[in-house]
Amino acid sequence: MNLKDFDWKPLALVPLLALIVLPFIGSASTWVTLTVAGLAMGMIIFIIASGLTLVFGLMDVLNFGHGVFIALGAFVATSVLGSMGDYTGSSSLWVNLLAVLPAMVVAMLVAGAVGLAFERFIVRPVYGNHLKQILITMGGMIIGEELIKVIWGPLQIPLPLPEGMRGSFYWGDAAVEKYRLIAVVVGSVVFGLLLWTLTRTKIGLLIRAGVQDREMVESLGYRIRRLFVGVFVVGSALAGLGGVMWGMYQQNVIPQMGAQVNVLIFIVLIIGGLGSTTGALVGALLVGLMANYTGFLVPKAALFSNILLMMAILLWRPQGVYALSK
Amino acid sequence: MSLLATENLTIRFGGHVAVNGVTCSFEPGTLTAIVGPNGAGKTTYFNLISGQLKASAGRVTLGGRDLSNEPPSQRTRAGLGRAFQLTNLFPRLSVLENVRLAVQATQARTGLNLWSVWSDHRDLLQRADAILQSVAMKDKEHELVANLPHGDQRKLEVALLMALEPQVYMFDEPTAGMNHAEAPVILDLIRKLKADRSKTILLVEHKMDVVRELADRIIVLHNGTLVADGDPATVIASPIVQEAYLGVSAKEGA
Amino acid sequence: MSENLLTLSGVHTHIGAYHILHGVDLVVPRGQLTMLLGRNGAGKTTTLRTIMGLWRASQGRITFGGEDIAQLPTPRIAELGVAYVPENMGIFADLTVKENMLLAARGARSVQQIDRNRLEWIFSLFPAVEKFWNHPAGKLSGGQKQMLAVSRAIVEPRQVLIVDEPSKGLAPAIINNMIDAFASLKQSGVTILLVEQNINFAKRLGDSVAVMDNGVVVHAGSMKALAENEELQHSLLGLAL
Amino acid sequence: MMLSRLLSNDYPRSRVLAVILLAIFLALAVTPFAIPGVKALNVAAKVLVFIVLVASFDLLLGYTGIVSFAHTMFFGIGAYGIAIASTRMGAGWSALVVGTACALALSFVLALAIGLFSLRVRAIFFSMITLAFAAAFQTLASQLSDFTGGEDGLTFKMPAVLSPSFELTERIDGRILCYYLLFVLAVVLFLALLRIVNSPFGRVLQAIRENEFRAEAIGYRVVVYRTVSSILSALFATLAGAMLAIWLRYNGPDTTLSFEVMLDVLLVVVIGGMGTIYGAVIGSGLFVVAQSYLQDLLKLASDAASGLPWLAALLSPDRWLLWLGVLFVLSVYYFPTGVVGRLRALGPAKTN
Amino acid sequence: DSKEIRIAHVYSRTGALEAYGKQTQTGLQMGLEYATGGTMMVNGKKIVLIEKDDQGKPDLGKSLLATAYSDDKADLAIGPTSSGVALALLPVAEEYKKILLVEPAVADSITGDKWNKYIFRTGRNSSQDAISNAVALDKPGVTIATLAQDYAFGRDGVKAFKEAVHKAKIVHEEYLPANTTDFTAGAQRLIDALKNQPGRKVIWIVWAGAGNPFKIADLDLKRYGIEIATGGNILPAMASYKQFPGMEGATYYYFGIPKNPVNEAMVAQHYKQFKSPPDFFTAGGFSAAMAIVTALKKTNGDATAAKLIPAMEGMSFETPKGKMTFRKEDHQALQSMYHFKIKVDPAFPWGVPELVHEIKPEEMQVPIRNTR
Ligand SMILES: Nc1ncnc2c1ncn2[C@@H]1O[C@H](COP(=O)(O)OP(=O)(O)OP(=O)(O)O)[C@@H](O)[C@H]1O
Ligand SMILES: Nc1ncnc2c1ncn2[C@@H]1O[C@H](COP(=O)(O)OP(=O)(O)OP(=O)(O)O)[C@@H](O)[C@H]1O
Ligand SMILES: [Mg+2]
Ligand SMILES: [Mg+2]
Repeated sequence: MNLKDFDWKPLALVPLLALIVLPFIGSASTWVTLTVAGLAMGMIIFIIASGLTLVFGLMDVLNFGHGVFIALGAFVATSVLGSMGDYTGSSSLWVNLLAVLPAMVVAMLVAGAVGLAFERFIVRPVYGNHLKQILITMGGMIIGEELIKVIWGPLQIPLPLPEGMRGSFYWGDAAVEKYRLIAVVVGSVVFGLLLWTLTRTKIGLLIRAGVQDREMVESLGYRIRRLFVGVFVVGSALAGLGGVMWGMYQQNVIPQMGAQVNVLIFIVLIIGGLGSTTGALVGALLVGLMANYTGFLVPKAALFSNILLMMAILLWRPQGVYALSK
Repeated sequence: MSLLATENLTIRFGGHVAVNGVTCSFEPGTLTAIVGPNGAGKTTYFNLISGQLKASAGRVTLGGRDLSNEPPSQRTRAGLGRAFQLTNLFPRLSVLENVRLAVQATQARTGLNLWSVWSDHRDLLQRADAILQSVAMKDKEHELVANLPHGDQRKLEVALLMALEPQVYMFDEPTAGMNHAEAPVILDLIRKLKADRSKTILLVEHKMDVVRELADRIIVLHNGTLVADGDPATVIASPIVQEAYLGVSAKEGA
Repeated sequence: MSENLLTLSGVHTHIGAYHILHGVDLVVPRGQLTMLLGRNGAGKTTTLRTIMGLWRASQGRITFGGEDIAQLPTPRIAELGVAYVPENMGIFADLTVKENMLLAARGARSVQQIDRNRLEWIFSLFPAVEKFWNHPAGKLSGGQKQMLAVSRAIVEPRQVLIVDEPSKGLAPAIINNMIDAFASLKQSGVTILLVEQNINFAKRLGDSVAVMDNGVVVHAGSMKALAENEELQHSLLGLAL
Repeated sequence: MMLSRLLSNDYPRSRVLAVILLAIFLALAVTPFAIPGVKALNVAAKVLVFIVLVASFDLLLGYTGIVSFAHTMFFGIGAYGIAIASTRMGAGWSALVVGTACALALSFVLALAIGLFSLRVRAIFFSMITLAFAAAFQTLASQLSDFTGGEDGLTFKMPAVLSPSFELTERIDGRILCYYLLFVLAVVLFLALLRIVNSPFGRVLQAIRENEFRAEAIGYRVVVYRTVSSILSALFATLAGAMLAIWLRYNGPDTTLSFEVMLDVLLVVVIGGMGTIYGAVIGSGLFVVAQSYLQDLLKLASDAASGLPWLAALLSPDRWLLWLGVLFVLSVYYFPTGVVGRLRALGPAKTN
Repeated sequence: DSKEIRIAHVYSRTGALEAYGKQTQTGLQMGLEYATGGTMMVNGKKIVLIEKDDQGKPDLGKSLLATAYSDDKADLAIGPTSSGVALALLPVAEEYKKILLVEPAVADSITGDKWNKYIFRTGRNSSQDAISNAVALDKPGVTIATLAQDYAFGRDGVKAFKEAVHKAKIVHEEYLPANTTDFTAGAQRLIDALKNQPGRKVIWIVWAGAGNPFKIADLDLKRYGIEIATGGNILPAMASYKQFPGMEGATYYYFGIPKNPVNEAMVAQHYKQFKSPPDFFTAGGFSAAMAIVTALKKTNGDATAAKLIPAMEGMSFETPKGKMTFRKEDHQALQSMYHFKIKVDPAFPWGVPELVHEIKPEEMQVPIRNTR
């Protein structure tokens, strides 16, 4: 990517938004608390949405079942963490990580594996047809959610945050939850890896080409099938990771949690523009900030903050802030 | 009888000027061929006239009426008809339905008629039949367009334009990808239109024998600019056409 | 080493409920340029797509360099050294010209790894490809797209090139370039199978020729013989020319 | 000839299909007398409402090619119109008229706005926006609790003639009269939709669905057609909502506005066959009946499978949603063109 | 005359409240067996329980109740889980002139302005919940801010709470959308409202469903000496209480609190059957069964509303929560609530509520809100 060609305007929206609201909020420490919390929330949202940037943004598969992988990741985490009470009970962050990292890995593996089956039986017949994708993945979503209920039961399951990740850091009066900072680290790693794979390797190109004309990509000698399966599995695994992060943030998990975040992550991708990882990040940060600012200034409107944000962005750039083709 | 004119028509894509200040007018009863190398801006010029693209500058007028700010549908209603270079039809409707839709578009208000039954409109059917006859596609009227071979799709593309009965006909490489057995059908149609002497016809075509035979006048676009305009013999003989377009002198020299 | 690089014998193809090819027999001799002619709807495109494995032959054999490829998946066929330019050009509209070319260069991870000389040669044949290098390919003019499609097919050396109507919509000067390109490709030992409507194009390039009608090959022979035999030309004229 | 005018010259075009349609029609016509019990009547009434709702969605989706998730919003507006008017004004015909009229007006304005907005963004974005919009509308409805009854919804009464306590004869009570009111409404609205899609206007919609760009190029103002189509479909959905409220004498956010209802509608359109209008009848019949008796069926199945605990757990009536999900998947697999498409492909027998 | 007493139980076997509904069903079944001494007979008539799954949908519930009363010939009905469904069911009971015993739907209006004479309720109502919490927190010198979901349930709860608070001071009411996930903004506003107040400072939370409002504790409210208080909940939800040792509130039921033979029997039976203690809604189902059987015994097995209504009005009956009494005016069962304090016990995966004080019905002025 050429830095000179990079379009800074959307990225600038983030600090711009933060600065605009400063005078309305008044207190600087409140502003810092809200802003940092909002940005970190954005990072968490980015993590759960990152899998969908691949599946929806690049492969153009409207996967309404994506939420199931988020829920699945979270439920797997409850099982893994539940069996590692000694590690999560410790107040040392490093000991906690000994439990959390395996939980993430297992969640990603399980979600990825289920993603493989999902691609094979649910998505494969409907590449290229949005309407059918909606229906069939919706069916997949329902099935997945019910199977989670069969395995883990319909009750909510607590997913307590490990001791060392609780509480906050302080800057004067402003407080920032520790867990959110961890989310920033994880989110940045995911973002970096995704960006690198998609812009610095040929895989990103191939996926985009494959969506437009599969036959031609095959005629050029690439096994598009395998590639698509791979991308789908990675997307599902990222959703699993997102589920772990989201579940630990909520501190409890319910089978419906996937469906609950579905709309939110679609909004993030639309704001960001399909297929753009940077766009998804910007979208997530904007959504995170906006929720906190409106929640503080006009709580009544908080409910609609996402939608208003999305409409405003689309009126400015109908394809989202970073559309692939202009 | 109305006159199509473009004044200083220009469009930029980023830094690239695809059509650059083209001022030109087209008389009824004449067939003007537009030639130029690939990427010269011929299709873009058509797009500007028929409204698929919005000009960065300049005007399009038909019979004195300024159409520059009208959407494509209104320009078509005003009398500008257009066939596309890349086939552009209604793939999952039958051949007959494709043509009928075009015929219906010429009727003033039928489009928004919610309450009559389409199949009761005999007049539409008859017109569509006649047009399909004229392009020799009557036998395929119930086929889905998506299943037609390329050549037939090209013919249908022209049939839709015929059905619109516009004052100005714009053909964009109507015979591209058609063989010598099929192309004459289309060329005959164009000849007939020409014989009518009341229609304005614009033709983009790379086949010089066709251009020589049909054109009353040739204009040449090069890098978006109008570089030559005149009667066929003179224009074809001009050095710019010989070199930039036909590549003759370069070849001969080598 | 067989004389004929690519052979089709008794190939039948169905598309859905339609029976399109009724036993096509076709040979493409190694190192030669074979023209495939026929009226609209004769089945030329279908034949090419069947060779590429994009549609499956329901019956018959297709061999490439002696190996039966009739049931191989498309990417496998491409890997064997077959390059294909489809009738609709198969341009990736959302990708830039550069990215289109990069994808076609299977061996290259980045543009830098594409053979520079070959690229220069392509640029000299089709200047538009260089000029619009960083533009989205979807925004090219019809003829420019055609040039890009052919450029993609030749960005790396291949054993056989299968091209569906490359000259349609090209300006005469560019057609000359195209003819030059195919001529020099042939010189470098590439085998070419070309579907064409432009008879002059065919006459200037073709070594051998096959004429199709109604899903079968009705005439096969050398181009020279056809060009010299006015009578034969006449009898096939309605079909091919 | 009469029939041909009624059906707008759009015959079922398959003998089996014609027979099934006739059977459904007759079954719906005689349910109150042929099948005893409250449940059967409720199921039949729901089928009637769904036929109108789904057919109106088919106009949008199947004919115009617009994927909107906000369709249930209009359904809800219709139901709330009746509910709010009947609550505020008391039971009576005037409440029904006022409620329906206000609902239609609101739907008109919203559909106009959405229709115009849809042109600015690409189709897939539009779908997602409607999804978010519908969710917000649902929350709004539950927040305006003074007006809408909030999460709890509104329970209200109907004019005496349509109430269960009214008895015309021994066998015919207000419930049955109410049922036949719905029946007549459903038939009229269905035929009206059939007429619209077979009018010159309907054909233009199909053209837009197929190739919007070319439709504009041959002289159709796509904006206008799209907008008119979304308004029409919204108005019909509103009427379907009013029918439901009349029948249930209750309305709440989950009943008409929830995403679940939207999903059901989508599924029914696909099962029935998109772009056929007849699909709405077949799909609704199949789906509503299946949905209503699915749990009963599963109970039988799980009892039968009680020897295998795993299977029994999957077949438990509590997991009926699982099987609905399976139905979604299978219907896309096996009915890509819907039941109507399937039947038409089988035997193109003309019932002329 | 019939040899059976047919009871329909309409509840959320599936849907969002599946977990709650199933507890009620378990309790109901256990309660019927306990009350009939394991015979399932009253006065020689067999009790038949018909289960109906309303999936949490009011429209479906309505049609199911009508089906139960008419097609299934149910004599009376119990349920449902959700208040929305309950409100839709009320007129059906009136239409069919049969008893509907509401359990555990909590909306005040069920025994308030939407009430009709066929409706009884063993479950607690929102007011009882709120008032008992108020009683637990209402001390001089305490400053309270409330945090609730922004819809009718939350707003009604806060309203009843406010009416019952006399000595403490309420300085702020925070309402957040029901689907809130990030509570930072709300927490910040609550902190701003409380931090400069003197004395004991409490945020009282009334929240049901998704989202976890207790996350606001991660912003370290202790810095400002702010405490959190809330009511009871089902056991999995009380897992998060573990982080709040010493947190006070009032609950409807916790298996370790009431000391009476009925509760002991239920706990023992539940451990035997499921190897776990009974939960919140199990107790409610059990109480409903006790109410029904007591009433049927009084009418000698006559299940018509005409007989049952006079028998049940003012009737007292034993439950796992001790004695309950159907108030004559609105048929609401008056019952004890429990002021608790959370203790952390490693043996339990949830925060254990320890009894501070049993709030007797007399201590709560539960208003009568119907228009009888
Ligand atoms: N939408 C667009 N965005 C950017 N550039 C465009 C767009 N449309 C056309 N161009 C550019 O404008 C130039 C003119 O294209 P046009 O299609 O008019 O050529 P043409 O003369 O019709 O050529 P051909 O004979 O090959 O069809 C081309 O270089 C093309 O790349
Ligand atoms: N997808 C399809 N479904 C059904 N029939 C098809 C399909 N594609 C092509 N056909 C039919 O197959 C026959 C051969 O088509 P094909 O495209 O191979 O012809 P062609 O020789 O390439 O013609 P052209 O010169 O027009 O490109 C035609 O009759 C066409 O109608
Ligand atoms: Mg062109
Ligand atoms: Mg072809």
